[in-house]
Amino acid sequence: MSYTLDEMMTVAAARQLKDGAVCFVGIGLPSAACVLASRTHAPNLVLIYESGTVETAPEVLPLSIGDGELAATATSVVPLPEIFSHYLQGGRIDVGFLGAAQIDRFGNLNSTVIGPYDAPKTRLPGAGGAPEIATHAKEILIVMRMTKRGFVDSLAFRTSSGHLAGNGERKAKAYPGHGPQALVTDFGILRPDPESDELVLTELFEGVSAADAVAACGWPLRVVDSPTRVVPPSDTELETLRALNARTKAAHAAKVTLSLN
Amino acid sequence: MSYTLDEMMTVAAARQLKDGAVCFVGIGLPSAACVLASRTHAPNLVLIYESGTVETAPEVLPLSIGDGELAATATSVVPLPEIFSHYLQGGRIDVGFLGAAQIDRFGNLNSTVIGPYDAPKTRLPGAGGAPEIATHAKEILIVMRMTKRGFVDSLAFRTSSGHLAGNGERKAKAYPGHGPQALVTDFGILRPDPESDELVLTELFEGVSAADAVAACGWPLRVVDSPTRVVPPSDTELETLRALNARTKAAHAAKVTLSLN
Amino acid sequence: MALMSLPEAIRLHVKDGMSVALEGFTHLIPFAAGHEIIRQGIRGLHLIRMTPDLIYDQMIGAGVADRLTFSWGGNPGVGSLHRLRDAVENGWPVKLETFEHSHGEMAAAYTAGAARLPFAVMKGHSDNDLAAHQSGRTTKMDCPFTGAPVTAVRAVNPDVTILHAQKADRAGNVLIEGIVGAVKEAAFAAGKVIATVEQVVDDLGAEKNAVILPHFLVSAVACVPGGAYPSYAMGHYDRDNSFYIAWDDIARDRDGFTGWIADHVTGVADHRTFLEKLGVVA
Amino acid sequence: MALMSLPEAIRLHVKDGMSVALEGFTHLIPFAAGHEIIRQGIRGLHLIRMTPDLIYDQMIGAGVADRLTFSWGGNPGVGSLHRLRDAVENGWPVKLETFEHSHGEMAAAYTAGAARLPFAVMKGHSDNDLAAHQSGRTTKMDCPFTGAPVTAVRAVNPDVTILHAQKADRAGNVLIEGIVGAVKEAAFAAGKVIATVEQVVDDLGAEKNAVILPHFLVSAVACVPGGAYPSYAMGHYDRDNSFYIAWDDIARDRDGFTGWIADHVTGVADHRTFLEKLGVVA
Repeated sequence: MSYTLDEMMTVAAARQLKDGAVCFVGIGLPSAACVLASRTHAPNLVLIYESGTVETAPEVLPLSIGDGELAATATSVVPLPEIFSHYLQGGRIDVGFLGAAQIDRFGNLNSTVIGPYDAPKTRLPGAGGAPEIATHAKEILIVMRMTKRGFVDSLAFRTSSGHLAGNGERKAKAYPGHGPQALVTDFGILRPDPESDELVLTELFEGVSAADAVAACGWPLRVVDSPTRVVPPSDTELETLRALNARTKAAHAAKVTLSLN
Repeated sequence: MSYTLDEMMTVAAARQLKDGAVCFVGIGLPSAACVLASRTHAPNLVLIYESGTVETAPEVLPLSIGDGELAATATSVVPLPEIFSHYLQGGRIDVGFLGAAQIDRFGNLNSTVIGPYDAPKTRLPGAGGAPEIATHAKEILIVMRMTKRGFVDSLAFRTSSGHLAGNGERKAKAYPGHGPQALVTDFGILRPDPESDELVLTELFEGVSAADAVAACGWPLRVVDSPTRVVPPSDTELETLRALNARTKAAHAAKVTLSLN
Repeated sequence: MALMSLPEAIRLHVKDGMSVALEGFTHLIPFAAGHEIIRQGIRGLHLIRMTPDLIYDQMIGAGVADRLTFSWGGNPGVGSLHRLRDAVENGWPVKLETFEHSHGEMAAAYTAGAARLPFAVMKGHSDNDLAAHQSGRTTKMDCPFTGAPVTAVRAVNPDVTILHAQKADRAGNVLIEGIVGAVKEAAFAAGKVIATVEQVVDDLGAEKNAVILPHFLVSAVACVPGGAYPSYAMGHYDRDNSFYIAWDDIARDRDGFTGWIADHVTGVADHRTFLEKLGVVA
Repeated sequence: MALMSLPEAIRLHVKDGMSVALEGFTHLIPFAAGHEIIRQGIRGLHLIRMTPDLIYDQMIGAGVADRLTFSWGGNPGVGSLHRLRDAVENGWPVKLETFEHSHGEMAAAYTAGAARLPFAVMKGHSDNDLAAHQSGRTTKMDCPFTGAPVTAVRAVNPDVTILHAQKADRAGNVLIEGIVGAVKEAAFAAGKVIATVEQVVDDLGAEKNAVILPHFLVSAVACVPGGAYPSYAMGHYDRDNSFYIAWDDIARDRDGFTGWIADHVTGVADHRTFLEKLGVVA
């Protein structure tokens, strides 16, 4: 079956998730990847959203981080401060998903502002839970489309910590989590170099060359000697994902009516 | 109707409670006083136990601070840390009840140890929630039988803070709560002197003289010029209290059996 | 606690210049109360909310606030909050001073506020650029026992916290079911608490461990069915995701926004009329 | 999580010298697990519990512990814990070192432990004599923003927390109904969690906001009906207040106590036999 780059990215992200892992999930592509994984190779994946829904199993993807679907299908719903203190800071999260407006080669992220903080060119939504996720989840999975504006030499603002300045700085500072372990882009997958912590291209999607990726990236992208090819989405993966997206589209377009007294 | 000194103490303690007050209650006489008050002059009294039962209305008195009766009749049950942080330290408690093995003239209490801490003559149960109750409840009501061993010149160990060394020390230290406002004994009621904070005898039970009280107290007890007489328990108060105690006695003697699978 | 109308509750407890938290994390956002604040022309508020969401986009665009404490200011799954951005980037209609946190910091700040502590503590690993803009609100310190680095976050104590819930009983106990966010902490942290509810009932019929705000915490309860729309009230109505998507266009330019507020908020008497105007009442 | 027998769970996770918290505030005290620890002859434990209650009186008298962290050590509504006192006052059968707190401090210490913080903060007004005996566990400090005095309390992180609950599902999610005490915090603070439960079910059938410990927090679940007796499990059986009253005589002297333990704990195979011996099984 043919597929879009978005689908390839989602499938590639889903495959990073080991069965049984406890995931801290965000909305959008991370939700799609997690639900896809839990319906294919990782049926025991545990999904937790910052809204407090623990072990949720949505039938349709949430538009917001606190859609009713997430609560309705959760094993339990806990207060938000408990999610951040007991679950995230408490070290119970295996994998945290992050995205941002900007990323640097060490996986540090900006989702706060472009331009000076006090007179911003573009005011972005801000940190949300990203700083805590980036610090405490045992590993971080990042999904971002690669552009020169997004993949930058130097962040306009650092919202959350990846491998900091690299070369083991994060480890030296005894961060509880190990930081970004995979960055899924629309060209392929980047992983941290074991020595320098720099994110380097290790896997390429079908039909894309390493040179394409290097040309798209805003920093001088390093590529491993022989990048492997990512296996294209299987029919099962695509069918599962498309059915999920179709259910989601229908649900988000549904007319809401209130029966009031 | 004739009555016992225990009944008089309980009734006198109950009468200290204003309708609508939020009370932090302990087991024993404080529970009896609170339930009696809520069934006589203070139907809107709110009873909170440190076990987490909020707005409970027991039919029988609890033997322990976490009897099933307290949960079954509560509006809600919250985790214990929340009771201590949000309710007590959060300043939501109007009246806290305390008792102890020893008290001094400023309402400081000892429920920890007699003799040296590291080689105790008598190891008492310890602090429990008393330090936090004593600090944070807007006012403190203490109920203790007066004896020379219990009402002492100098505490063997200070477990919880009353008016400290008196003369406004507590106020100067900006304690959130105002400290002991009444001490109900088996002779009558002591209240803090507005200047010195010393607990002085202001009200006497029927059939007791101020000289009796002075003789029983381990510190040189001060008595106001004309102590008032406490009105003896009314028939309604006695009947309500006795019915409560009878229900309680029957309940605590009830045989527990387990239906196991 | 007193049962009263929403306009009364706002008039009695929300004054110009106050710090006000309308909380509810995606779920149970008190839209009706926010609209009533706009309708009453209250000014100079310091708004506090983890996720400003559409309700603060509307209130900020309507000019009720000049300060905002927050941790994530977007339209979830859709994009920007255009009115929030316009106020920050261009000072329209009022220059908005922002006090920005992460979610973890906000949760900790409310929790400290609820416990009447002056500050909360978080683990100290966060080498980001936010701290430089949080003077007096976060600081690094060391554990007095282990020397481990921690971050102190100043408590947040709103003058008034406003929330929406499913039910209140006649004594004023308020029952919240489903996603509760940081509402409980924001309520305990506040000087006053206003709750709008879907229904007032004789008996909450709640489990013992349900999330209930006790009546002695609550200053006013107003019965406002549909009061969370276009957010939602679990068990009553769903989140209107289509409205959240449509908001992106409505709020994109100043005139369109101003017209919408005039038509749907200041131009209507109450939330019921607002809902009927949108055609969402069954 | 693994479903296993109680003897297996204790053998696997509780070792000589560990710090172990058997929590449950009056309600859901894990007596069966405590007895199994006595039966297995484990020694040198550092026991942690807000209210030692009869279970620690039994364990301390049986010689399993040489350290105790606690905040109130009595037989509620009855009097002293004679075995605890004998261990503290006379070192029988083992000298017991105590680490003493108030309830508020213990709750804060567990909460910090659950959040993996090195310490917790409380408001700083408590001029008592306890602090002098808490070296390295409490200390005064000032708020870095306001200068207000606060008390820092070192976190408590047991090696193992053991609790009793009404239900677990087959995945190992554990449901606690009614008085929950500091069990949740003690569980999140622990290295390992063992839960005994009244029943293992396919579906917990719980409300969304119920108190549920997630399966990935729980190392072992053992099905032990009646496992909290003479404490209680709301919805299953009541607290046996008459046993608590009777304990005062049983524990008063060493010989009587030793005989009771031989007859009722070490001399029986399991908790079911213990309950049958006491004649409390319907």
